[in-house]
Amino acid sequence: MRIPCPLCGPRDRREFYYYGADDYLRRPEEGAPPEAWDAYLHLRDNPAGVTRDLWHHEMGCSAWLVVTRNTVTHEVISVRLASEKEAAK
Amino acid sequence: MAELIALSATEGLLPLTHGALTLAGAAPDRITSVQPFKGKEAAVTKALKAAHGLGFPAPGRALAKGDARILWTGRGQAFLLNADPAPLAGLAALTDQTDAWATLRLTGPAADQALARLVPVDLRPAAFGAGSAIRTGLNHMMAVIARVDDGFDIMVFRSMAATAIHELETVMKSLAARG
Amino acid sequence: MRYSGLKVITEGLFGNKGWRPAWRNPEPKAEYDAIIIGGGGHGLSTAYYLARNHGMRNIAVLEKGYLGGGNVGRNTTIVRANYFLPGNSEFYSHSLKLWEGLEAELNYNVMHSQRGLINLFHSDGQRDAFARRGNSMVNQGDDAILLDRDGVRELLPYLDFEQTRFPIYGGLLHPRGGTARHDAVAWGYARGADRRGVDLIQNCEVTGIDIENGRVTGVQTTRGAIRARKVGILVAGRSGQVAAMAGMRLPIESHVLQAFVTEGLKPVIDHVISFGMGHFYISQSDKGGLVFGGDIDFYASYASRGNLPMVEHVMEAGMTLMPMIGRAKVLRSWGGIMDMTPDGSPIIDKTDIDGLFIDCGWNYGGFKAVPASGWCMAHLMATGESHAVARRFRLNRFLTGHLLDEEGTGSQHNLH
Amino acid sequence: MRLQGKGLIDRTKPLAFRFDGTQYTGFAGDTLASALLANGVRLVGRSFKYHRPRGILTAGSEEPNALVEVLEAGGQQTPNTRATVQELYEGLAARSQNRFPSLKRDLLAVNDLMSPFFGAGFYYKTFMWPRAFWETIYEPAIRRAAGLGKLSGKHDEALYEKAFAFCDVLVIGSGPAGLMAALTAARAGAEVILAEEDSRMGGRLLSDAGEIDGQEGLAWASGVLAELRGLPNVRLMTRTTVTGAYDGGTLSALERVSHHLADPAGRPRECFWRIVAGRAVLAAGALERPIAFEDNDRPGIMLASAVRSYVNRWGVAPGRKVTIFANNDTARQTADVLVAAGVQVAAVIDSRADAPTTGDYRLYRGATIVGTQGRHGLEWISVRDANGERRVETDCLAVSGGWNPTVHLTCHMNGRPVWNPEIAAFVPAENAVPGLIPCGAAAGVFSTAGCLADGQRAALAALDALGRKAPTLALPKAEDGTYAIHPLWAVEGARRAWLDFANDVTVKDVKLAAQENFSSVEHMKRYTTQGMAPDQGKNSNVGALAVLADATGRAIPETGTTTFRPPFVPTSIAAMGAGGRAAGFAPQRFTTSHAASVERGAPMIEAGLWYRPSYFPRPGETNWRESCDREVQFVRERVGVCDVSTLGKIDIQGADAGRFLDLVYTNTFSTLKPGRVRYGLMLREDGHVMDDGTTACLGENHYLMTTTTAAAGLVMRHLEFVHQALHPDWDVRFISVTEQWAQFAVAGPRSRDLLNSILDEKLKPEDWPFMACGPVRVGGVAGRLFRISFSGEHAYEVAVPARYGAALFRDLVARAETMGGGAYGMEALNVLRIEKGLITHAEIHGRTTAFDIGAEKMISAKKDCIGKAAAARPGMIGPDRDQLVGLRPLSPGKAIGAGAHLFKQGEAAKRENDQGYVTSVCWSPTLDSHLGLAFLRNGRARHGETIRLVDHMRKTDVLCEVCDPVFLDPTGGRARG
Repeated sequence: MRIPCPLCGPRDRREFYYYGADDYLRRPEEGAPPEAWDAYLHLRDNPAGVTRDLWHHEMGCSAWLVVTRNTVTHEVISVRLASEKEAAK
Repeated sequence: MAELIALSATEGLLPLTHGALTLAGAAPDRITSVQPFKGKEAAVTKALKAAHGLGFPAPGRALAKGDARILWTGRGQAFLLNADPAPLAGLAALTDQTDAWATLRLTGPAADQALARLVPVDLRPAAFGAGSAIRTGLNHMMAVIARVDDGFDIMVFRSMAATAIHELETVMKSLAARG
Repeated sequence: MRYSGLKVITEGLFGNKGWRPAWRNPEPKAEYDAIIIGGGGHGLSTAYYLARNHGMRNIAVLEKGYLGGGNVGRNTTIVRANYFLPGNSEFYSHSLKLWEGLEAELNYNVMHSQRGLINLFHSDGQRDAFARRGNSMVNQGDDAILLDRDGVRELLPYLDFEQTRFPIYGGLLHPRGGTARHDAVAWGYARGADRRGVDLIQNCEVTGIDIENGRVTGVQTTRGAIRARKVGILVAGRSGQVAAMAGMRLPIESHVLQAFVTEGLKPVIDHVISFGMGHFYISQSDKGGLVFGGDIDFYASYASRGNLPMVEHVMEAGMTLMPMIGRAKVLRSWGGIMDMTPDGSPIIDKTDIDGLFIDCGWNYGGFKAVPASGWCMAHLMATGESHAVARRFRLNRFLTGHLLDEEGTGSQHNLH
Repeated sequence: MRLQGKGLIDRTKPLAFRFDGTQYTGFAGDTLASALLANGVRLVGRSFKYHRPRGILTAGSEEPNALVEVLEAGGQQTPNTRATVQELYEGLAARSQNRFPSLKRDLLAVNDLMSPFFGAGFYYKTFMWPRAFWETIYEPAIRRAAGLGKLSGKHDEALYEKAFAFCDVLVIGSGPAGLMAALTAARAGAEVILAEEDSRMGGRLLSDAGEIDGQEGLAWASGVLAELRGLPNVRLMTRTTVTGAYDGGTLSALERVSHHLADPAGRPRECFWRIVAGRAVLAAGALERPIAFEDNDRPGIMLASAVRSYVNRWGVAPGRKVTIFANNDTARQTADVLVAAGVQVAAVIDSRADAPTTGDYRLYRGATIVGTQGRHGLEWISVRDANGERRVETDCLAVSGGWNPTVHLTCHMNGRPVWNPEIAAFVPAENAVPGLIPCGAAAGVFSTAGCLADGQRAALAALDALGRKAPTLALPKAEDGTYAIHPLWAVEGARRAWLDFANDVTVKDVKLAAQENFSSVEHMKRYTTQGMAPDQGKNSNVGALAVLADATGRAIPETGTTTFRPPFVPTSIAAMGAGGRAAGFAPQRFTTSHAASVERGAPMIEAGLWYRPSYFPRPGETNWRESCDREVQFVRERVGVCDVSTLGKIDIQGADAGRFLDLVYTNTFSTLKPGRVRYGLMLREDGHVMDDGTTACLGENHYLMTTTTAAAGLVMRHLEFVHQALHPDWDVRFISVTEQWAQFAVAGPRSRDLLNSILDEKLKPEDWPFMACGPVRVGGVAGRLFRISFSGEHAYEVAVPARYGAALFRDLVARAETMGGGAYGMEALNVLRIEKGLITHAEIHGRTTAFDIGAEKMISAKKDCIGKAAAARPGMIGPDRDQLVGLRPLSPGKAIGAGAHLFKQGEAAKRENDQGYVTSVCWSPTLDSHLGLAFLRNGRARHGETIRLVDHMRKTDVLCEVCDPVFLDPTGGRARG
């Protein structure tokens, strides 16, 4: 599996650390109800198909990436830096 | 009062030659990590230009002027080699990294073939030509790899120098045996 | 038809013409008392125990493919009861006891082989952690022996004891741990359930769950609608998709776990062994293949196949631990889809919908749980109450913080 | 026997080799199989289950029968080596396997007589009684009988290698299609890798006669190869089998670098390649398949294509009187090859009633073989046709049941091949693996002309996809015959007809599976074990599927598809795990003081990839405890030195650095003044403790965070996440400086004196209160000093750039020794911190909350922090939690073990009564007692209670008093003073 890092170009999967679904980007505000935290930390859509998840180019440029990919085919559709705002659809 | 003697990261381990490949130490006099502060990217480039004739390198690139070099080493980060970082003060987070890295220079005609046994990135001349510098893995350890005239500079964490040298020597020997 | 050595001989003498189907191929009925979605190990054992322990007869198991086609047929076949935390201890202990009587219970040889499982440790800290676990096992009534380096060497002389990266300090021996023939477990429960009247319906995919006024009324399938007042979801690897049919979002992320088997070799590894400094565990099947595996590939996946970095990691671990296996050649690799939960422990619980139950989240420890999972899920579906040994496997424990995190790696799904 | 004037062997280079102890001679260019056949050896192995005598079936890596152990000097051996792949070298020694005592007289051949009872799945139905016999009698017997070759049991000391390669086009296979594809891509300027499993390029051209462009096919291939060899953009790899197709255009390949050499002379044995290709062309050809008939497994029964290979490529006649049995047109081709080579063709048996008549040999049309004889090798066969049954004497039977395209790689990403009734075979599904383009015989194109054209088509498609212009090459002219086949899978009425030779699965087994309703193809395979043997089902999958289809009254496509998973050929663990041997599994990290510690005799122990000294023995000390006690004592009484460089150190700068630290730590750091250090607790977002450590404020907006050794990488990743993913707009930058600084703890009442002896300027006590930090100079070198303590003593940590680490450590230790102190190791460090109730990852084991360690007040109420919300969940706090306590045995001399569990006094040691567990223990020379840290249910409320500690593992049962975890100096006066 290869992931096209926006900074480094396509790199082997072994350079990356996987975290989980991009739900982790939407951290609840302080004081949010427990259910919001449960959803943030635990509950997942977990699609069999296109998903967005977070990868860290740990053995590379250290960028956190938002990867849009297919969990059934492993096709990588697009990648952006987590630090950059999502491009307008 | 103490008197401290300096030891290099590769003390007693280098140089090595097997077949047409040579591995030698190539430690720069000084390594400073340069991480421009928010909104200061242009100012950093300008200051680097003015002070050392360099700029802030694009991802995957290195710049050189005389002995001074600057290698891109990651997101928003570059290593300034053999140059005084003082002109960048206030513009970038500056961190001394001189002692944090062991710098190995692998030279010889099949140097890219040797690294192909340890590095998961295409390092052949067409893909990784002059002025290239990347951060990737050297087998299980993180490394900064830069193209130099007749080979590669490979920077690994100082504590892992022995492992890096052992692994490089293994592939050098194997390539030499293959002929 | 009862299986026995004598039967094998008499059938052999008469051309093996008399063997009858291991199970029927029934057409789905319009209504059942209970429907089990998923014809894997857990689904089949649940159906079996619903019939056996709770006298239910009008039950259907709906399987979208073939029986035992999921993880029960794609694993490294390890059976053990070596947990630390209360909640897990009693459950897996119960499961192991069921394993120990399974052949007699099912009249099917599942080749449960208690050859002993050894978890190696490589530092003082790991030794203490394994001692803690071993004490839990003994407190639970199971068996555990802490071996020092020489004790390990005596049992496993072929390990590389000179290796300096992660030297072997010792191991925790679980004598009653071992392996079983994975397919046979599914087939044994299938045959047993069928003999007790359960309809095993293959090639029948559930496409919807019917809910009226907060209670389940049946399911939609590719073979038509089927009514039932009780529906159990036991579809590891697809739990999220089926739960979504009932409007639920689960604390599960699906990951691929690869495993490997080598060509057949004469007996060389007599135990189940696990490395403590990188995921690697190995045993030798009765056919002679070395069966081994490692960690999940770490990215969410439904592909049932993995990639090279984990393959290489597993092989490297093998080479550092027991370099005598270097010349063994890997014949086949495969990948299973694991329900990974935020604490690495499973869920056997009611849902907010009356009559709808769920058994999921087995991470990659589901195989050994097959008997107890079925036992407890059947208990829950029949009585509406959690079984005593599964009472901590609650769906809401992440919300409340009553976690069962053996590894202590936290809420990140893929770290267990 | 050898055929004169034939074969691509070098008759000037004879090679001596041994098989089962007998010496033979072959030639350079031989495989072990061809050399054995040349020496008239037909019996090569024994089958898996019935121990039937077996010979050589194929001439390739798909061989199911001729598996041998290749022996090496020193007792190493490689089991299950395909004699058909193993190249001959001088002195090669091989041994047959799965037989006892000898290949000819194998006692377990008795299994063959028991075969009626050993049908598919018989073991599921028996061996159940008595229960205790399974592990003691039945299973050991089954295990001994099963398995094939033997591992030596010795460490595999050979060199293995892994490598990466990158190219535009990877061509897999070098037959006509592969060569044409490679040539087309190469001439277009693409970077090409041509990988060939065989030791020579050419594919079937090495074995089958035929002209291409007016010359012998092989000559044409040589011309193409010469051109390719001369191109800088082409890499030719022989002995390289592409084993797997993975995501993103990555393919794996196994190169047998030195299997063919008597002395590898420093070369690796194998190299495992990871090839990243823009496009891959699958030109791996097709595999001939057998036909199932009565006793079709005797030595001497071979695939027809293999017979042609042995004749043409190796100049070996596999028999004196050869018969041919086929259901397709290749029967004639095989007969012609044999006749041309001067080998007698006893008969051609063509199952097709309309088989064309040709050649000067007896042809049976519409005929089948209904029996064979010959104990250790074929002697005669029974042929049945419309005229009845007759016996034909023959010592070699060439069988062709048609061809299966080599679709394997196209299945590696769950692609299912498609049934093509025209050739009665599965062909690759369209785009089954993205970027992998099947062509030639692998795509079901079976003529040479067709393969050439298809190879070019595939290359053009690859080039087009890569956006490259391609020149049009004139296609070479070649034979463009048709391939007519009438499927015949199994001859009816056979008592025992093998489908899967390697696993001894017969037609009857498949039918029995169907009879017992194991009628899905997956059930059949699993029930019969068909396809799970060393040939990975290459010879049997399609046949077994066809028999199952027949038995269940379904068509083949309806019954299912055959599928394959990586690797394409069995691949050694050593190759895929190359580099992992010995210390290669993970990098070794050495501190700057390593050599000095080793010189002092300190055992070095692994700690988060680092090596740290356990203790520093002195002459006269007989065990570690004596050394440890002494080291603890001198730290408590005088001064000790310890290398703490392995702790993670992160340099943090920027205008938002303080705010950032406030978010990642439970407590507040934005108020920390320059020159001050603060202890911080870090939670995971799930509310459990992630790590702890101190952070120093070095200047305005400039901090230095320390982490534990184990969590350094984890914390760095976490900081990057919090910054990049949650607050990318915050102006904060960080970088690890762990490696930049060598850092030493100097601890003990005389630590200041020791430092004053080496620092360029003496420390003024008023400038250096507890938790102060600042720059210092040591011998002119700029360093840093932190007044922090992990021992509870007055202590410092001094840091210098790593190049000076070795010198500073030696100097500090030498000076400490003159003061009655010295270096202390991990054991003493551990005692010192336990005495003070300080936690490490033994306590922060991932299930620990701030509440559990009594640090809930460190979670600031005034601000948010990572993990704050989750830490407030009801299950994470309260009296049901296990809380950190200290334990002292009622008899101080009673040893306690970490990992013991706690029970109320008088209660039985069982789970229901479990009250907690011990995490850390030590002997405290300071307090003259064993001490323990433990987590005890509601423990903070139970100080003073007597608790029972039971350690079944170490057989101890001790009563302890529960106390505060801080055993020594609870007010902290020593560290502050």
